Amino acid sequence: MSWSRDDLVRRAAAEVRDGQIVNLGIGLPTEVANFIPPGVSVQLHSENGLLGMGPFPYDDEVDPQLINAGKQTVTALPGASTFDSALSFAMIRGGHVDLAILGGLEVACNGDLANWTVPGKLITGMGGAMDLAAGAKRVVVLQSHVAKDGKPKLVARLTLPVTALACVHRVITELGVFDAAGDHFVCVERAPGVGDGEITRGTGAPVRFA
Amino acid sequence: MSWSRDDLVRRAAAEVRDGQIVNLGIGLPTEVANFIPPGVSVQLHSENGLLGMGPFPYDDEVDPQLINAGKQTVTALPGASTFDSALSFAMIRGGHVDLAILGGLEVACNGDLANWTVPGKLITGMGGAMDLAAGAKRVVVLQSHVAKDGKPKLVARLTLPVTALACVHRVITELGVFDAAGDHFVCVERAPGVGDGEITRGTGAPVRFA
Amino acid sequence: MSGKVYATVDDALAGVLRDGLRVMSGGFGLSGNAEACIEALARSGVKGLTIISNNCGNQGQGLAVLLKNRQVAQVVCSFIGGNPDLAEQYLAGTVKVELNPQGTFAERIRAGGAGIGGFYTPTGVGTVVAEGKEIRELDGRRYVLERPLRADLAIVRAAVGDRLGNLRFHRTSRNFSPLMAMAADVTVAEVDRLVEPGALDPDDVHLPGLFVKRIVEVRTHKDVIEFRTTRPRPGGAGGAG
Amino acid sequence: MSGKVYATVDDALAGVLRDGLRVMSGGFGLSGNAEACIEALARSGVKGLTIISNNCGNQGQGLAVLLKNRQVAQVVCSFIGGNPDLAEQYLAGTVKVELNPQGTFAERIRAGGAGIGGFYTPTGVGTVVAEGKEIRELDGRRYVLERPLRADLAIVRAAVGDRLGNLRFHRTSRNFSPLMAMAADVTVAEVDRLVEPGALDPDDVHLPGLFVKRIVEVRTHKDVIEFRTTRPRPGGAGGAG
Repeated sequence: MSWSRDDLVRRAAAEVRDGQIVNLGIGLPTEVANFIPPGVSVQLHSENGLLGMGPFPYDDEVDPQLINAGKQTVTALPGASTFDSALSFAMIRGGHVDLAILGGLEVACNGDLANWTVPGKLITGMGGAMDLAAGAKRVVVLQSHVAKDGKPKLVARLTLPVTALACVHRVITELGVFDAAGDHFVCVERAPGVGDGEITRGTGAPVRFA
Repeated sequence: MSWSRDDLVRRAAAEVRDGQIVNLGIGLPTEVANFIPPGVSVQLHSENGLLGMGPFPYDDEVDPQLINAGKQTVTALPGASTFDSALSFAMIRGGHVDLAILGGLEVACNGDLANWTVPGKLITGMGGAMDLAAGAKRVVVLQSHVAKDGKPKLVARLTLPVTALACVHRVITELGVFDAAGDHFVCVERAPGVGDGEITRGTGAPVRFA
Repeated sequence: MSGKVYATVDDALAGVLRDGLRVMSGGFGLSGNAEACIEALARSGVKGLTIISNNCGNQGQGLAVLLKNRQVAQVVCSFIGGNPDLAEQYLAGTVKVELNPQGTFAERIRAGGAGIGGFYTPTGVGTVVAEGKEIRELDGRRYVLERPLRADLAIVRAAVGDRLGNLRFHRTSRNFSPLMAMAADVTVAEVDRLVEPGALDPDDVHLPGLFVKRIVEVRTHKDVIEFRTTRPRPGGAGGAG
Repeated sequence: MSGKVYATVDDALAGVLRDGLRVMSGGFGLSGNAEACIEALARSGVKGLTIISNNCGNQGQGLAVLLKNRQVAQVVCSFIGGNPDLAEQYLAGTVKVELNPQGTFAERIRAGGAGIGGFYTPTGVGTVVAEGKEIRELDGRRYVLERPLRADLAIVRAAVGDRLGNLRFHRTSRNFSPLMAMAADVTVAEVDRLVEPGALDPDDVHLPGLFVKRIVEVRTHKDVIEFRTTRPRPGGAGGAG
């Protein structure tokens, strides 16, 4: 039985270490904030210029000029700081963000990531994705194991346009947790009841089981 | 009769235009601040991170953490701002400082400036001199016309180590005001009673008289 | 000193606007926009603009109004999702779009204002962004050479400004605005509140006044929220049962 | 969260100090120095240090104490005037000195902290600074390629800091400190006043806390003034007759 959406997000939250600076990508990764284990204290970085991002505001606290990178209204926790975009991306590019949890379209076993565009679909732009992928100290990708048409999304070599090369450390899918290990993935954890065969069949690159 | 030290500084102060951002080099140029004509309002930039520098403080106002680039205690005028050194030199390098008035050792008629070191003498370092010379929109140099041994300091080609190339617009000496004009200087103003011959003899490059 | 303060945004933009202008506009989506300046640009009817802005408006609002009016020839940005006007004109080939990674976008603007001729960034190596650009290995890592961005005009919004142009921004509205103010020949700041010099402590200034050429007080803004996300107040008087 | 706050500078520097360390030190001359950290470095006796600092002390004080103690092997700086200890050891060949234009020095440190592999600056073209470096013409102007500076340790002083490392500097004491804090593996901040998170408004933070790994409150400083320049108070009670 593979992991549910919430299981997936909860498993991703277990990647977060106490004291880290963490950037959560737009979409599913944003929800990781809700599952960070008690006792683990992190500071959330939002690349539009906020460190120490808090939860969504109460209705009477909404500030149109206090938003996250997904343009949702948020709050600033005690100890937060605001800054311009050059400094925000200096943090990312300079390796000061300990962990980025990002969505993915394809991850190759050498750590290459594709998550910003699909040829033929309407282009939206990379936003901060390339900087985060190339700059964060550790990159964890949350994605489904295979595409809707059954095509593997963990692959030997990317077929989609690159976001950044050799940047992904770990991929979490509904089937388990996979580390990029060069010419293969290492499956370091399985969702309950998921067998080797299911994983191997759904993966477009060699998988070793830890 | 050539200009006195005060005449020289007063003449330099006449270079300053209303509304300008002005950086005054260490030493004689610093004194220009005392001679800025009434009605001319400028903001003084100090490269250690202050815009809107005011006069020396009253005795009971001295703040050890409010100094100019010469490490003298100063004040901040209403409307002043403080910033880090990267932004301070972004201002200089980016052409946001309208006028720099600097001391000189040698100026060539093509605008090359030497003002940071003399071979054989104890080296002190260039500090902000190279950035100011290369970056300010207009560079005016204050210096004596000839060295103590009578050697010209306005020359056809520098003999001393370069601070920046083709950066000086104007040189003010005790004999007059000289614009760097490529293969010659143009004398645009003379101190009272100073004749062509005195200037020509003391200058190591062709001089035209405007 | 000849003042920087203008009575209206139209006055502040007078003599600057022309067809083909390169305009930097601060803000992130619709948040922290120089709304009155954008409206004045729309009113002016100038055409063939290059807009340098992270999103070029969104949801038909903000800078997207200039797109609707067919005043824009080119957009330099990092993200165009949620901007149907831009998508449509981009697909139709009537507007050129140059996409930049957001950090590269910010750093290029900073370089433009700071007199840096180019810089090497690891972002974009191996991607479409690096195509046609120099790739260089430095100390064992590969970098792309990126070049500065400059503009004729920058329009930025700040929470407070003084008569000398010193600005202070509110929360995440700072984003690209200080960088853009450095990188344009003329920067017009639209401030919620105009104060006298000295009202801002020197250590409280976010953007020193020398980067701002013109300033105008605009007291009200629409402050459109793209995604109004809230949480219930636990056990609050008005909370759901 | 495991805390960043240490009781003493010796605690804060424990486990970091070793011979051959590369140390960035904020301050301009003797102003705005992390005085207690410098004293702790002196006490520790570590040798062969590379000091990256605009002046490396002055007038026998500040970082010059490390020079006196023969703890320094190399200095990377922009200005060494007024520093007889440095001049003497430089001429004797016992300390290497690498001079940088001050703006290039600042920008190299920023690049080190910002993940920039190198940048092109017009400063230094045609000078001794450019010797052995790439010169490149870009859009008709000549530039020198300069490379980032990084360090093992940065020591900075700030006026206020909170327990998360957020810092606020006083007046011109900011100078290189925020840049150095970004460019070192470990940054120790010595703050006049330590406050709780939330005491500093997010918009009032000069240096976000993620750049500071360790923080220690040091309430008193010598604050040596190199040139105490004053003017008489006109007609003041204590004014000269």
